[in-house]
Amino acid sequence: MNLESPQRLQPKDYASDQEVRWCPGCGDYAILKAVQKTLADGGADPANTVFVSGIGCAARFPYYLETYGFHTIHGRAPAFATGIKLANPALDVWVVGGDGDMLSIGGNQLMHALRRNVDLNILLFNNEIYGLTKGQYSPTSRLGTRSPSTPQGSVDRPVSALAFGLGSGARFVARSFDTAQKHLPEVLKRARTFKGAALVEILQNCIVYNDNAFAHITERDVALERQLFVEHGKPLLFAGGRKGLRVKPGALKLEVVEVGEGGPAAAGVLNHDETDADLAHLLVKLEPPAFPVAFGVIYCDPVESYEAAVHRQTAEVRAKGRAADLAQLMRSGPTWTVG
Amino acid sequence: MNLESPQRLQPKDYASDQEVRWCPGCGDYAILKAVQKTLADGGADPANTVFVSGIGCAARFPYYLETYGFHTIHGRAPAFATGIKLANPALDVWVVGGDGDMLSIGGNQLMHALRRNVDLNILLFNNEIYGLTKGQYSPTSRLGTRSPSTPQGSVDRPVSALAFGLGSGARFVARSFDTAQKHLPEVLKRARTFKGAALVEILQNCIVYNDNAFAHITERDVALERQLFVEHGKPLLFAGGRKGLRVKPGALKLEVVEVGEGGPAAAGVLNHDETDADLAHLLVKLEPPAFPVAFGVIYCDPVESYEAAVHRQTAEVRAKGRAADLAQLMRSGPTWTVG
Amino acid sequence: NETATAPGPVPVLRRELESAVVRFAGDSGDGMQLTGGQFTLETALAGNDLATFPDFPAEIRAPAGTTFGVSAFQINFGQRRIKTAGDAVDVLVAMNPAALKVDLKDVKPGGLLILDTGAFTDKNLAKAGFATNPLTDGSLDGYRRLDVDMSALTLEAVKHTGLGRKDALRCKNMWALGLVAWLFDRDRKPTQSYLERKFAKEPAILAANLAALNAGHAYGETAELGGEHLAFSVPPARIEPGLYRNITGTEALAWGLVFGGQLAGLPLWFCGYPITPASALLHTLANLKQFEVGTFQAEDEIAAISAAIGASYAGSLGVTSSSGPGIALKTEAIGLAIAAELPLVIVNSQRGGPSTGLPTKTEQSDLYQAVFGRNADAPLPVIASRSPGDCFDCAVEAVRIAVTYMTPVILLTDGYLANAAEPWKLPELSRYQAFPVRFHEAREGFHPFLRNAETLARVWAKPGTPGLTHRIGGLERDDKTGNISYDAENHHRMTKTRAAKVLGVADSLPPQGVEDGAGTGRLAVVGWGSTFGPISRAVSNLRAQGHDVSHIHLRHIWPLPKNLKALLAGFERVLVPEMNNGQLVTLLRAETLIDCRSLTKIAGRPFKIVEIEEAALALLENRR
Amino acid sequence: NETATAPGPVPVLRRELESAVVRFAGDSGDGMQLTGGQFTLETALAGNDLATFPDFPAEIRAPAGTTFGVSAFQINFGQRRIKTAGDAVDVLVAMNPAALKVDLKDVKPGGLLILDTGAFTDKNLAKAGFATNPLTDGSLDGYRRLDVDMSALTLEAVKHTGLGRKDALRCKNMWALGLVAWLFDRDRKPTQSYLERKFAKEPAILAANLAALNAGHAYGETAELGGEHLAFSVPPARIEPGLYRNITGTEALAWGLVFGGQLAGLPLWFCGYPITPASALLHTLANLKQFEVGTFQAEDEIAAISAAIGASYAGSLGVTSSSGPGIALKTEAIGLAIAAELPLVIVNSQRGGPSTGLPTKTEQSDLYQAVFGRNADAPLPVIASRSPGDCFDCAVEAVRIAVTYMTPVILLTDGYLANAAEPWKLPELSRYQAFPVRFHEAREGFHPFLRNAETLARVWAKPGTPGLTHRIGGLERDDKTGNISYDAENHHRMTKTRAAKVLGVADSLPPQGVEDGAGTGRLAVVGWGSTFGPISRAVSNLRAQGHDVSHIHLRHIWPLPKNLKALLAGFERVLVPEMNNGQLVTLLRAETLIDCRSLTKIAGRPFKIVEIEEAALALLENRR
Ligand SMILES: Cc1ncc(C[n+]2csc(CCOP(=O)(O)OP(=O)(O)O)c2C)c(N)n1
Ligand SMILES: Cc1ncc(C[n+]2csc(CCOP(=O)(O)OP(=O)(O)O)c2C)c(N)n1
Ligand code: SF4
Ligand code: SF4
Ligand SMILES: [Mg+2]
Ligand SMILES: [Mg+2]
Repeated sequence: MNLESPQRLQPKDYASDQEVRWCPGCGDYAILKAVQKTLADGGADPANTVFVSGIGCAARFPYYLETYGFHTIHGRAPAFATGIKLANPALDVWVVGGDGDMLSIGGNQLMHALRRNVDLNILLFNNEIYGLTKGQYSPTSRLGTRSPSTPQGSVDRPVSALAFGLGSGARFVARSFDTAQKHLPEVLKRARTFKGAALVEILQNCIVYNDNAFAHITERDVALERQLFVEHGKPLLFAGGRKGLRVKPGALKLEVVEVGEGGPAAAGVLNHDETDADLAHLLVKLEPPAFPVAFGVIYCDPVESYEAAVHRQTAEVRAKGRAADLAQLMRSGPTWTVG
Repeated sequence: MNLESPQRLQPKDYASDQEVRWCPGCGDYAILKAVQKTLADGGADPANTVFVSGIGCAARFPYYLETYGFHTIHGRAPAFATGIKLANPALDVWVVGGDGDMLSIGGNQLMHALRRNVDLNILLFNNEIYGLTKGQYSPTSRLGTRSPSTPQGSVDRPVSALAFGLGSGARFVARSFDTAQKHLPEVLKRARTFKGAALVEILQNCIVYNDNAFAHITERDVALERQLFVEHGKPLLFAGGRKGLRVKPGALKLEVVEVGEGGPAAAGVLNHDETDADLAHLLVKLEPPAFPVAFGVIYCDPVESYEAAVHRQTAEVRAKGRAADLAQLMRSGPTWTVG
Repeated sequence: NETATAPGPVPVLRRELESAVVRFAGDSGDGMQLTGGQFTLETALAGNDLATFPDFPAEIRAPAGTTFGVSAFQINFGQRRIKTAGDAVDVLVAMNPAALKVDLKDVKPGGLLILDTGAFTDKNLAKAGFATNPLTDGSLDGYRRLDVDMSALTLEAVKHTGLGRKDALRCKNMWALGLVAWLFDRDRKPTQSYLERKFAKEPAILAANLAALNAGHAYGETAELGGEHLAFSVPPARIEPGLYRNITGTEALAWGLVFGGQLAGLPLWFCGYPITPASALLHTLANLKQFEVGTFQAEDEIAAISAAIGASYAGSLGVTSSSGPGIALKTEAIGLAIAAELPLVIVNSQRGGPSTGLPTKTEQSDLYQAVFGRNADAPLPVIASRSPGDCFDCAVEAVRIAVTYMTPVILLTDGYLANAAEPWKLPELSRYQAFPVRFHEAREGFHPFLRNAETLARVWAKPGTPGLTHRIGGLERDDKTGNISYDAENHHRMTKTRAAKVLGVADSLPPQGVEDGAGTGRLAVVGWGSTFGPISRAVSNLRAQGHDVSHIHLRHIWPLPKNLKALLAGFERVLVPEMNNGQLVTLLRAETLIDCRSLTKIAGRPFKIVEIEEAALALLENRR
Repeated sequence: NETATAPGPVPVLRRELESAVVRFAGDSGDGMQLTGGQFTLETALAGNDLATFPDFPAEIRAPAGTTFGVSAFQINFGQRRIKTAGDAVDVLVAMNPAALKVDLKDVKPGGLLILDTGAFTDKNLAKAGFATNPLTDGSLDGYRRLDVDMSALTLEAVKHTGLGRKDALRCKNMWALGLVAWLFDRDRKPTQSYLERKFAKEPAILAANLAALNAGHAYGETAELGGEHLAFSVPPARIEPGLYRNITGTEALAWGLVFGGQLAGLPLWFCGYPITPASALLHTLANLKQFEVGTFQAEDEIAAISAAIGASYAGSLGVTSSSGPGIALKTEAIGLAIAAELPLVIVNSQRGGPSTGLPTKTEQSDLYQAVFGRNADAPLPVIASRSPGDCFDCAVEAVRIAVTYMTPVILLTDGYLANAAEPWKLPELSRYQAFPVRFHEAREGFHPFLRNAETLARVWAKPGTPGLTHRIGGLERDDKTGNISYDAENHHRMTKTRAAKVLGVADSLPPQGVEDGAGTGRLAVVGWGSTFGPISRAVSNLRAQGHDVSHIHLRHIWPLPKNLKALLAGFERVLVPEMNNGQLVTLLRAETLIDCRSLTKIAGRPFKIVEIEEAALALLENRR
């Protein structure tokens, strides 16, 4: 179906006519739904929306959306997207890939897209495994992961997607998970409206090769204790408001505190400041059991985006008025006439 | 010259017979000297020492040392070194490269060597420029850098080598500079003895394409105010002890404080704890004019190195005693006899 | 509660066949690969020669019932030599409508369809894209049919185990296997023991699978399967005596590499990055740590080959592996291995392209890439294996060349070889000649580019050797000192030397022989790689019909065997069938100036025998 | 204080030469490239035809006085057509012993050496590796010599400007230029105006440079340079009338790409990663932002080509550029551009290899890589430019093919072409035929793989177009719908279509012509790329001697011109000289089955004319 106009569309209007080919029960379905909702909520014009992906289960994403889509090669989607955005800054460009695509083979492309702050919405589906190639461990797999390539368990420590993002100079990092059907579209909306490279880590369940990898965080019975939803300006509370995070006195660290009668402020609970890179550093690496996992927009501190700066600079050059006359350019410098 | 035995050698004994071909005045000469001193001080056996490099001016390094050396391809030295170390963990393996080699094309290889914690001494010569290819801006060049490829000035923000290192999961990061002929060998010694991936950023002057890039830090007249030498357990002092860093009250930040009569402790000056990753995050990004630049071993928190874990695991498998008998393996599972 | 498991002939009328082709097809979740594998084993133990072709869907686990989720396994077996998995199917077992939809086109007219009617629900018919029900709309009239509600019968058979419906239904494949085993008079013992091993810790599941297997078999025995549903017998083939096992190309390759390392006296470091269909080699080797084998899953293909080269530099044998797109990424580093003259084995499991192409389908289209695909004058030896079992010897050969000539070697296999299994006569390992590596240790006059006068291989001095410290790299080196050299004449000499060294590999090869047919004649069919089976069968068919045709099959793609030009010159016509758009043919034409003709098939599947026969006849009759 | 700057003939006896070869050689810091460039300009303005060859050291700024730090610039100029920078040197200007050491071997017997004796200190002699002083040991006896202490004379000449010794000495090159200008009766005006522009803001340095230039010239006029040091005159050549300028291959390429974009009506996005000798193109284009040109310095070659493809996908013309090792890294992405059928221009400035090889030396050894160097059946058009000026037309042609056929195109240049300059007649831009791109906009029956029946190009529908949302990628696509397809027959068809599309480019080409000589005959010398000059001169020399030889030069490497086979068949023998180990020759043999013979030179430098003459004579005389 090709859509007529950007008038109010429903989530389902963003679905392409292609059959979705993920395994039944894969977390990718839920993410697809959340993205369709985000597009509909944002009134996205399909004609001006482009999904770019690398290779992997996650990277099949563009086929299922009735927008422009480019399924490229393994690990390089951020670079393709950079070219697209440079060529046409008016497009709303999304990048989708798995933990292998973005952090194994594609770490360099991701780093540089973040560092340059190209205006892209980058969705990293982290299932801590290579799905498409049938279950090898990935750079986000936990120590000791048994997989076809590590039958005795992996011996290398995982990288944290968001710590890597911050280390690379990202100006926007956020986290959500596949089944968070209210939270995820909210986060995606923030990413979409952020003018710059927005890195969103989405914890995603691979039901076939790494089932329940995040059950200890997302299961209903532990959710309250293990999930911290951050919001700019609001106190860092979890466990239904019973607990919060505060600065460990005299140290550069966070600690969990019980919120008593006096409320969060009295307990010294910190307010979330999404523009604070130092706080973001601490938040992205919180982990159970000692801490909850932080979800939401953890860091957001806009600066001029790359393609905007490039086009601004070009406009400045053109404004200075060197004529775009090739014949004249050829005649500049020494010439001579024969005959 | 091929060296006989690992008996006490002098720095000059580690010099190969090849003419050094850097530009006169290049900071690389000083680093070469410091490395030779480090090897001599550590009594390094040339036969068991390997220098691996990518491509660039910095990457010419191995040619000038009378050790084993492998000048590989652009950006991939950490991966070659990983293979070398896996194959022979007894070797002392060094990796040398420039900011382009390690952070532009080679960002992914660097990230993964750090994340895996392969026992390598990684020296990143940061001159904030591509020297060998004649002066294009690099991923560490400052915003606005004019270069042949950015005649109007660069518009993308640089990445910080050490922030990237920490974000990648490095367990050892340190910083020094080319002309610091006392400090640099000390830092290199620590890197050499660290069992794991040690990332050392060395600020290096490219006299031809980016002269004085670090003058605002290294020049004698500003040195005291702009250089903070950190030492584990010692207070974070600079400006000849007149100033120090302390935790900004109630915040997760550092601030400069004047050290008064009462000494550092009274002024609340923090002691350096090189095992504190959070402190390291704050230290690596300190910058003039508000702060001095941190030098020394900023972070060091050892865990089992990758190749050690791999070989341990292999030993475990072998200890379990599956026979290394190929003929027998072939006969395992269903077989049948014909004729 | 079952007595039919007792061995011995079943008193039933069986039609004897020379060979038969059976395909099991169903949902990815239906366990067709396992079913096929077990039937293969039973068939091998029954003494038949055989060949198989597994055909996976590209999706991991596509939604049930869809055509793109169909997984199939084909086996051709017989009392004669079997060369391919078979052009057309005699018996198709279709576990659902989608399988029928996808696979019917390959069934011979009059072939037997075994259909699980229980799966032919309206929903499944719609998912498979049937407008009307093929069971009733007459569209299957040209076939023999055995319609049986396997789903229901399986549920019935396993009821006593107390399994839930979902788990119970998962035994359907064993029911089908039991039936087909009865049809061809196969012994179910190997499958029973397999199940006992596999489900040792899950007694209920074990019981259910066994019950389904036996029920399917009993159904054959007791149901009214006379008349057109006659059962078959396929007596044992006459094959070379020896101890046999089934082997996939991946296993043979892994073992060959391990053995190659042993013959060279070197530890093996395998460094790879997963990619279909190459990953299986990484998985296999990762389980062989009891040997002098290490595996390293790198962050990408570039790191993988770099680490492998690093391992070789340090004195191990570096091996890396990938498929086309991944090999492309390794290109730059291969150039370094050529320049630094380090041994390295690069395995390419070819798949359909260009780009991501058809990742799960086979193709042999990376010959250009292997022979020519590098910047600069950068020759290296290329060999290709022809069958799953041949991967063993090719791996050994690749290692031999790599360490003898200090060079990277590309070994071409493909998706078909990687996954397909064939009966393999176990080699006598002690018969292989060792080629132990001697690391250089003499200090006298040492430099790293000293060469063996005969092989032109440079010396291999590994780090850790006292007194031999030296530097190598990708910059051109002086041939007299090993130091960097920008000298013009030296570069010319070094380029010629590198080329001569690789060409010199041909000196160590036996002359190219003829697989079948005379050494001269009217037509030579020249193949390489996994086209071996169909070419071999096509040529023997044509020869049986009295045609003057010979089959020549190359293992060595570069350098070519020294006698090849003369050999081909002895034929009036030369046909080169390839599963690509004509690549070896280009090389042969350039090297021999003989008007070799190309036959191409770029369909992600092996040639059919008739396709080669037809092309050969056309040339014989001068129709092209 | 100098009057000799006045133009007009100097009253001196000058020997008229048909052509002359001058080489300026000195330390990297001596400014030899600038000196050579200025002399080139003076010579062009004097009406000579000319060709140049800059030869940089691999080191940025090697320690002064070392042989590996020598930087040289050679110019061949004459009153006849000049095709190469010259086999042997008539006049060598050596600014120090290292330059003499490196370059003497190329000087003709009896040639003139102009030596700065001031630089022949013991220290410099030792650095250059001279055991004895060549000025006095008789080793230069076979040459004419002009020994002059340029260092001292320069210091003397610029004394009045008050410059320090170091800065003053940096004017030595201008002194040398002044002298050589006098020697060949060149007008110094262009250099004077150049200096005035360059040092407009540094009056002392300007004055010093002018003074040195004039002093060198005056030295020629006044010193005792009669007798054997006779001055020369080289009268203007007869060249095609028109407006001329000097141009390097890099400039021509940059302008050609900009112009190609204009003819296509597309903005250009150039995405590259620096590498010698390709970086200069990035630098040049980065300064052309006033045109519809953007440049992006990516983090590596993979990102560079990926971004370029992304730009093409978005409706711009993506261009990327590198040298061999970098092109290797782009291989995988090139496959995607082929599969997705997007336009893209890939420029390869070839350099010596394999691996890092000889980065600053020229070679044409990436033809295999360009034509064959990808996984799978992945053909693309390949063209090569023959001379600096020809880069302009080749760039336009590459853009035309890319957008007309929706395909990546590889344009081969090399280190020599990138850096060398030649006089270039400015093209009449209005004479070029435009090939404006029409983006697809019709919704009716749209899918992204609809094809133009004639060119087989698919439609180009760019993001932002309402109603044409669609998905493309590297997986095989159905030729009827553009959706992913794993269908066997479809893949075969698509592979054939992709190949046919690329072969179809040949339909748009004029028949291959003959540069020089008859269309049939005894010997054809077939070249490509920058061997044009030496082959052209060698063939015309041989023809002048009465030999039946023709010169054929290919711009289109793939597909080959349709008449090429017939054309070559008209010659008894075919010789293919290449600056590689024989690559085009392989392609020609495979495609034509003609016994083309290879002449190789892999020395990082262009062929000498005599080398080609000798090989041609050997074939003519049936000696090989
Ligand atoms: C160059 C290249 N190397 C390797 C592959 C094989 N490959 C495809 S996807 C993938 C990783 C998939 O993992 P991830 O990115 O985490 O995605 P998921 O499937 O888990 O969603 C790999 C290794 C490839 N397609 N191309
Ligand atoms: C694959 C490849 N791409 C590009 C190059 C060209 N190249 C060589 S070194 C270099 C960057 C040098 O910068 P850096 O790493 O900072 O080292 P420096 O010269 O500054 O010490 C580049 C782009 C190359 N040799 N190989
Ligand atoms: S393999 Fe895992 S990630 Fe891939 S589609 Fe299946 S469940 Fe999802
Ligand atoms: S270019 Fe710069 S980094 Fe390279 S050798 Fe010269 S001064 Fe050093
Ligand atoms: Mg994943
Ligand atoms: Mg640098």
